[in-house]
Amino acid sequence: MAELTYLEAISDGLRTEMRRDESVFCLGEDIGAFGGAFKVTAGFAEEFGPERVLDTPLAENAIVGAATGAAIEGMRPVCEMQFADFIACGFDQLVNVAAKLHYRQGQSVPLVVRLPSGGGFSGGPFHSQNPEAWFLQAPGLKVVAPATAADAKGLLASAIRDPNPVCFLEHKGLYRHVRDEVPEGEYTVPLGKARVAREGGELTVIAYGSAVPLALAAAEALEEDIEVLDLRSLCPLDTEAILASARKTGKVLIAHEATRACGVGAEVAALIGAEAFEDLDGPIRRLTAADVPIPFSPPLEQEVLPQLDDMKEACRELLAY
Amino acid sequence: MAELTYLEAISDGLRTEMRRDESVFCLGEDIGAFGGAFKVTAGFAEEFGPERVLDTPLAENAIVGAATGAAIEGMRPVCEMQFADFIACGFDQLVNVAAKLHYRQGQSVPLVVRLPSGGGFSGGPFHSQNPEAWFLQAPGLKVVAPATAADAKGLLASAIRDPNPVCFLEHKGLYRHVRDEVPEGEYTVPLGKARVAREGGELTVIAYGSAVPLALAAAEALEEDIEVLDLRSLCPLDTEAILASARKTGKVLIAHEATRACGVGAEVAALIGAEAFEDLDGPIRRLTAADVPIPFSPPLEQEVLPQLDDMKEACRELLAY
Amino acid sequence: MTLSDASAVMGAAVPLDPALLTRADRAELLRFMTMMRVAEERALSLYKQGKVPGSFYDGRGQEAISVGAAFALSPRDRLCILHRDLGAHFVRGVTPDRYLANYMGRADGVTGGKDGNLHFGDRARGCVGMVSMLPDMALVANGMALAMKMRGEPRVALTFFGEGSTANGQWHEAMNFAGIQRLPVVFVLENNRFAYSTPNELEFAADPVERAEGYGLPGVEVDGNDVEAVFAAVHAAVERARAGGGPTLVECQTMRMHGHGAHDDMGYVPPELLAEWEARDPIQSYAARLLEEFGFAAEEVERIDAEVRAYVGECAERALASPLPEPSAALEGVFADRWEPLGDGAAPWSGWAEPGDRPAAAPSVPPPPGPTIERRAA
Amino acid sequence: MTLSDASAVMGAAVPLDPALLTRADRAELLRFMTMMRVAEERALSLYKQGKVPGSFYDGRGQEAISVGAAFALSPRDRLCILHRDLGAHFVRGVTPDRYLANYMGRADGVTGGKDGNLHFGDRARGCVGMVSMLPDMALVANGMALAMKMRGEPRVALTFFGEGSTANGQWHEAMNFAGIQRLPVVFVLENNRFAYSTPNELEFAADPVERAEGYGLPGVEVDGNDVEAVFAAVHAAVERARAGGGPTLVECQTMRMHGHGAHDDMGYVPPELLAEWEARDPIQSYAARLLEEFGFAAEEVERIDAEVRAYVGECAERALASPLPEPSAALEGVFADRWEPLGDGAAPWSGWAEPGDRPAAAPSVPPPPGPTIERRAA
Ligand SMILES: Cc1ncc(C[n+]2csc(CCOP(=O)(O)OP(=O)(O)O)c2C)c(N)n1
Ligand SMILES: Cc1ncc(C[n+]2csc(CCOP(=O)(O)OP(=O)(O)O)c2C)c(N)n1
Ligand SMILES: [Mg+2]
Ligand SMILES: [Mg+2]
Repeated sequence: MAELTYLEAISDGLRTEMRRDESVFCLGEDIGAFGGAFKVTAGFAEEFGPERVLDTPLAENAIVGAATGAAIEGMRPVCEMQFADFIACGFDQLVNVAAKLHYRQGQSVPLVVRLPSGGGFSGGPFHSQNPEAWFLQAPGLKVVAPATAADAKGLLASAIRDPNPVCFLEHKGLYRHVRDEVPEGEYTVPLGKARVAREGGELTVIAYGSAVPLALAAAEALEEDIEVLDLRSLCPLDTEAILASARKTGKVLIAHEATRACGVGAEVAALIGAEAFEDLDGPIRRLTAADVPIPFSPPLEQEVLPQLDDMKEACRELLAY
Repeated sequence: MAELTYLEAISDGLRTEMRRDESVFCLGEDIGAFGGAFKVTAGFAEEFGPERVLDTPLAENAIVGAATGAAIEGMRPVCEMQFADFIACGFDQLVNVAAKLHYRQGQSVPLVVRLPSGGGFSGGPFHSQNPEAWFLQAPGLKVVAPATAADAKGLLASAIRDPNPVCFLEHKGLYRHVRDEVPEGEYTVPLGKARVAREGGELTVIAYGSAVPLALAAAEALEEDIEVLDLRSLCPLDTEAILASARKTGKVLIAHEATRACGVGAEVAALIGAEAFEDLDGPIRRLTAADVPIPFSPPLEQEVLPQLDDMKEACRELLAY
Repeated sequence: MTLSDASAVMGAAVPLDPALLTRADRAELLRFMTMMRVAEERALSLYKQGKVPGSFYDGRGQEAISVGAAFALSPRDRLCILHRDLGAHFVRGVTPDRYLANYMGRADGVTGGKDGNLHFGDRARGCVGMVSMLPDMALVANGMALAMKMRGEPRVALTFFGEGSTANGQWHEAMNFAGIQRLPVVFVLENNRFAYSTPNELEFAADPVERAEGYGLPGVEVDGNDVEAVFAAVHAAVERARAGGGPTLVECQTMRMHGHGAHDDMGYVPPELLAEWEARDPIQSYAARLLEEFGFAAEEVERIDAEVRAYVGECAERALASPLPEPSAALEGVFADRWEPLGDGAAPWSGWAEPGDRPAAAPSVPPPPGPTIERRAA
Repeated sequence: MTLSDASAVMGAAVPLDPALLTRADRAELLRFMTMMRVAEERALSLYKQGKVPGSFYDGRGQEAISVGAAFALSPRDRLCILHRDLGAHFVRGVTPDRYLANYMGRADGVTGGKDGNLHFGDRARGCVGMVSMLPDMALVANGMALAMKMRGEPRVALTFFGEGSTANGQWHEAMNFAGIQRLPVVFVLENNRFAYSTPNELEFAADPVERAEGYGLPGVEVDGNDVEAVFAAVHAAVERARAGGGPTLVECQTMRMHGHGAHDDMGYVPPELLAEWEARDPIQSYAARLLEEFGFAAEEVERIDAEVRAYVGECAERALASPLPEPSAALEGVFADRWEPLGDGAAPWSGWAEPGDRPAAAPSVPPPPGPTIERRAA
C-alpha cells in the first residue's frame, strides 16, 4: 500500500496495465512527450515508446474511431479526452459505433475513454462539464466514476480489461485533493459494485465522483447517522445496493455535480420511487448543479455547483422530515 | 379547421411561418427539390426558392453551425436532421455552441432543429432513436415533442418564433397515423404547457410523443378512470401540471418510447418523488424502451418498444395497487 | 464538376499487369458481380412482396467496385463494407441466403435480426458491420490499420464510402490521421453522382480525389464500371499499404442506377444520364469483354449467369424458411462477455491460392464459428 | 512540413497597394499590436498575482495577425475571434479594461463573469464569442455569411483558427460548405507551429493551405509576423468576398512565443526555433520598418509605446476596481427573451473613414447598448 493522489493512482493503474498487457496503449492529444494536459501519462512515452502513447491530431471522432478499430483487432486502447467536454466532438463514434457494435454484430469493443470531468476551478462552460448521463442514454456503454484513489486505480484496470467500451470519468477536482491508500501492483475493483463509504441508519446519501467527499464531509460535520453510498459504477448501476440502503434508512438524498434534468440522480430517484416506495419515510431529494452552463467566475460557479453548505442543508432538511 | 395528418400539420406550420416571416428558412439534406426524406418540405423549393429551402452537403455540424450563425444575423433557420439519430453528428455545435451562447454572451440563437425520431417500423438501431434526454442534459436547449397534429403545427410555429434553439422531436410513427383537426393559418401553441389529453381521477399517465396515443388507447380499452397528461414540452417542463395531476390521482405511470436510464421519465419521476411524495398512493412507475439499441426485426423491436399491452398491464398494476 | 462531366470519367489510372488475373479469376469476377445483381434483384422482389420490413437499398450499377476491390484482399485483411457493396460480402464468403435472411429480419441473417439492410459484417470473415452514420467506418478502418501497423503485420484494412459522405467531418479526420500515421488502409470512394437526391455540385466544389494530396496520400481515379480497373487500382493500393507505403484514396466514377432506396423514384435524375450509364453497365460490358478479349465462349458466360440464378434461387428458399428471431433475443447482447478475434475471409483471387504468396509473418488466427444457414439446415 | 521549414515562410502572397494605408493607419497598426502585447503582459502579471481564476492564454508573437486581419473589416462585417487574437477585439473597439475584467471574472468583463479567457465576443461590436471546441466558430462564421448572402448584403464574416484545429472534422465541413455556397467568409489560419504540445508533423502530412483548392477556394500563404502582409492578404480576401467572389483561406505563418497557457513551460519547443522567431518579432520589426521605410521619427514610435502603456495601466486599475458578479446572476440568462441584432464594430482603417467608401446597400442597424466600464465609471 502507498498513499497516492487520485491522479497518481490513475497513472499507476494505467502504467500497471500497460506493463501487464502489451496490447494496452494510449491515444489522445498531447499525451506523449508532453504527458497530457493533466500529466497522467507523464513519463509514459519514455517507458513505452511513442507508438503506445500516441499523440493524435485534434480530432476526437478520429480518436474514438481509431480506438474502436484497434480494439476490434485485439488491442486495448485507452483514449484520453483532453477534457471530458470534448466528447461532444467524438460523440457519434462513441454512441453510434462503439456502443452498438456488440448488440448489432456480436463484436466486442474493449476500449476505455478517459474523461477528465467536473468543475470547481473556474474552468468555465467548456472545461467543467460532467457528461455521464449522456452515456447512460446510449445503451452499450459502461460508465464508471471513482471517488477515491484506490477506486480510480482499480476501476481503471477493470475498465481496461472489460470487453466493452467504458467511459471513465475522472474528476479533475479530485486529482490532487484526494489521496488515500492504494494497493501496489495489479489491482482491480469490479465494475457495477457500489461501496458503502460510511455506514448510517437515518439517511442515505447516494453519490459518486466529487459528491462523495462532499457527502462524507457533511456527514462528519453534522455528526448524524448518515450512510454514504458511493456508486462507483453508473452503468451497470448497483441497484441492489441502492435499494438496500434506501430501504434501510427510508430517506434518500442523491447528490452529483452534473446538471439536474435527466441526470443520474433522476435515474436513481426513479428507481427508488418505483422499487422502494413502501419503505420511504420522506421525499427523495436531489442535490445537483443547477440546469445552466457552468460559469467561469468563482462566485457564479459556486452558486451553480453543489457546495458543502448545500449538502449539509439538504441532509438536515431530510433528517428533520 | 381542417383534418390533417401529423406530417401535413408540420408542413402546414412550416409553410405558414415561412409565408409570415421571410427570415424563416430551411436547411438540411435533400429537403429542396426532393422535399426531404419524409416529404415535409415537398413543394417548398417551388414556392420559396432553393435559397430558402437549402440543400446542404451531408454534414450535420455544418447544418447546425450554419443555422447558428444565420440566427445570430437575424434569420430564423429551421434545420432538418434526416433522422433524429444523426444529431449525434451535429451534437457539438448544438450543445456547445447554440445552447450556451445566450448564457455566456447574451446572444440569442433562434433556431429550430427538426428531429424525425422514434421507431416501430423496422428502422433499426440508427433510424429509430429518441434522443430528447441528451438535450435536457445540455442546458440552453428547449425541447418539444408533440403528440397531435394540431400541437405539431402550433408548437413548431412557437419554436420558430422562440428566440432560443429548440429541438423539435417529430415522431415518425405518428406522421401518417395521427390525424386531427388543425386550425388553419397562423396558429401557435405555447412552449412549456402540458395538456390534459384525458381527464381521470385514479391514475395519471404522463406521456409525450408516441406514448400519448398509446396511453389514450389503453385508457379507452381498460375503461378506467385514467388521466393522460401530454407533456408537449420537455424543456421547459410543465412541473405545475405534472404535480397537480400526480397529487390529484396519487398514482403515476410515466411512459415514453426512449430508453429508460436517465430518460425524461426518470426526471419526471424524480420530480414527483421529491415534490408530491405525500400525495402518492403507490410507487411511481415507468414504461419505456429497454436499455438496448433498437433492433431491426419486428419481433425484436416489439419486445424493446412499449406496446399497447404493456401499457394496459402497467396501468392495471398501478390501479390495483 | 457538373453532372455532364460524368461522361468524362477517366480510365484506370493504374495499368493492370494482365498476368495478375487468370482466366478463372475473370470468371469469378463476372460470377460475383452477377451474384450481387441477381441477389439484389431477388431482395427487391421480396421487398415488393412485403417480406422485407423497413426500407430497401441496393447497389445496382456499382457491382464492379465492391467485387473488384474485395478481390484484391488477402484472407487476413479486414473490411468495413458499405451499403452499395454487397459484392464484397460475397467475395469474402457470405452467402446470399444469409444476406436475404438479414434483409427479412430472420434468425439466420448475419445479425440475427438485430440490424437490417446491409448493416452487417460477418465477423467470421473479417468484416465489421457498417453503421448508418457516414462515413464513420473510415475511422474504424483506420483503427484496424493502426493495430496492424503497431504489431508490424503485413495486413491491410479497406473501406468504402460514397462521394456524398466525403462532406462529413469524419471523412477529413480519417484521411488526415491515415496520412500522418501512414496507415495500411485503402479508401475506396464511390462517386455515383448523387447522395440520396443531392448531386455532386451541391456536395463539393472540387472533386474529392483532388483532396488526397492535401492529406499527403495518393489519389487515384478509375472507371468504377470496369471491374479490372478497380481491381488494378485497389491491388496496387493494397500492395503499397502492405509494404508500409501508407494509405491510398481510390475514387471510382460510377452511377447509382436505382433510387437511393426502393421508395425513391429518382425524379431528380436526368433520364439521359441514366441512359448513358446504362450503356456502360459493368456486368454487360465485362461479359462482352470476356468474349472479345479473353476468349470466353458464349456458353461459358451464359452458364455463369444460369448457375448464379439457380444458386440465388435456392438461397432465397433457405432464407424464406428461416424463422423470425425469438423476442427474448432483443434483450440480450448489449454487453460482451469477452473479446474474440475476427475470422479470416475468403480470398478467391488466384494471387492468394499459393501459400508462397501469403505474407510469411502473418500468424494465423482461427476464425470463430460463424453461423451459416447451410450449417443450420444440415 | 517539418519544424525547420518554419524559416522558409513565404512573403506576402498579395502585393500591398501602398496607397491603401495612410501614415495614420500605420501608426494605428503599431498602436493596436502594442496594445495587445502590453495588455497581455499585464494580464499575465495579474494571473501570476493570483487575480485571474483558472488558466491563462495569450497570443504573444502573433499580434500582427489579429490586428492586420481585423483592420481590413468594415463596421458591419462580423467576426468570431479566437484565443490568440486579442488584437482583433481592440481593433473593433473593445477596451483593455473589459478584457482584463473578463479574465478576472469581474462584473464588468465582457461576459460579466459567465465565461473567461478570450471566450468572449462583444455583441455591440459585431463579434460572437468563441467556444473552446475548435474550430467550431468557422461554421458559425459560415452561417453569418450565409445570412449576408441570402439578403444580398455586401458584408463579410471573418474568423480565425489555429493550424491544429484544421485536423478537426468541423474545419472540413466549414471549408466545404463555404466553397459550395461561395459564402462571403474569410478564414484566417494561424500556423504557429504547435497545437498545445503537438508539432505540425503530427497535425497533418501536408500543409492545410494546400487544401484550399480541394474546396474550390483560393489559399494564400503570408508571413504572419508582417502586419501589412496580413492586412494586404485579408483585405484582398474581404474585397473578393464582398464582391460575391466567395471564401478565401489565408494561412499566416507565425510562432507561438509563449507556452500554450501560462502553466506550460514549452519544454517541447527547440530553443533555436524560439530564437529564430524572436528575431522576427512582429512589433519590433514593424516599428523598425516605420522608421526606415515610412519616415516615422523615433519619438513618434516611442510615444505610441508610452501612451499605450499608460492607457493599459489605467485600464487595469478600472478592471481591478470592478466588483465580482452577484452570485444570483449565475442562475439567469440560460434562455433569451428576444433576439437582438449584433451592433457594428469600430473600423479604424482610413478606408472606412469616408462615407463614400462604405457599401451603399448596407442598411444601418443600431448597435445594442454595450456595457463598458467607462460608462459605468462615469
Ligand atoms: C452522417 C449521416 N447523415 C445523413 C445520413 C442519411 N443518408 C443516408 S445515405 C445518404 C446519402 C449518402 O450519399 P453517398 O455518400 O454519396 O453514398 P451513396 O448512397 O450515394 O452510395 C444520406 C444523406 C447518413 N447516413 N449519415
Ligand atoms: C475539439 C477540441 N479538442 C481539444 C481541444 C483542447 N485544445 C485547446 S487549444 C488546443 C490546441 C489548438 O491548437 P491550434 O489550433 O494550433 O491553436 P493554437 O492554440 O496553436 O493557436 C487544444 C488541443 C479543443 N480546444 N477543442
Ligand atoms: Mg453517392
Ligand atoms: Mg497552433
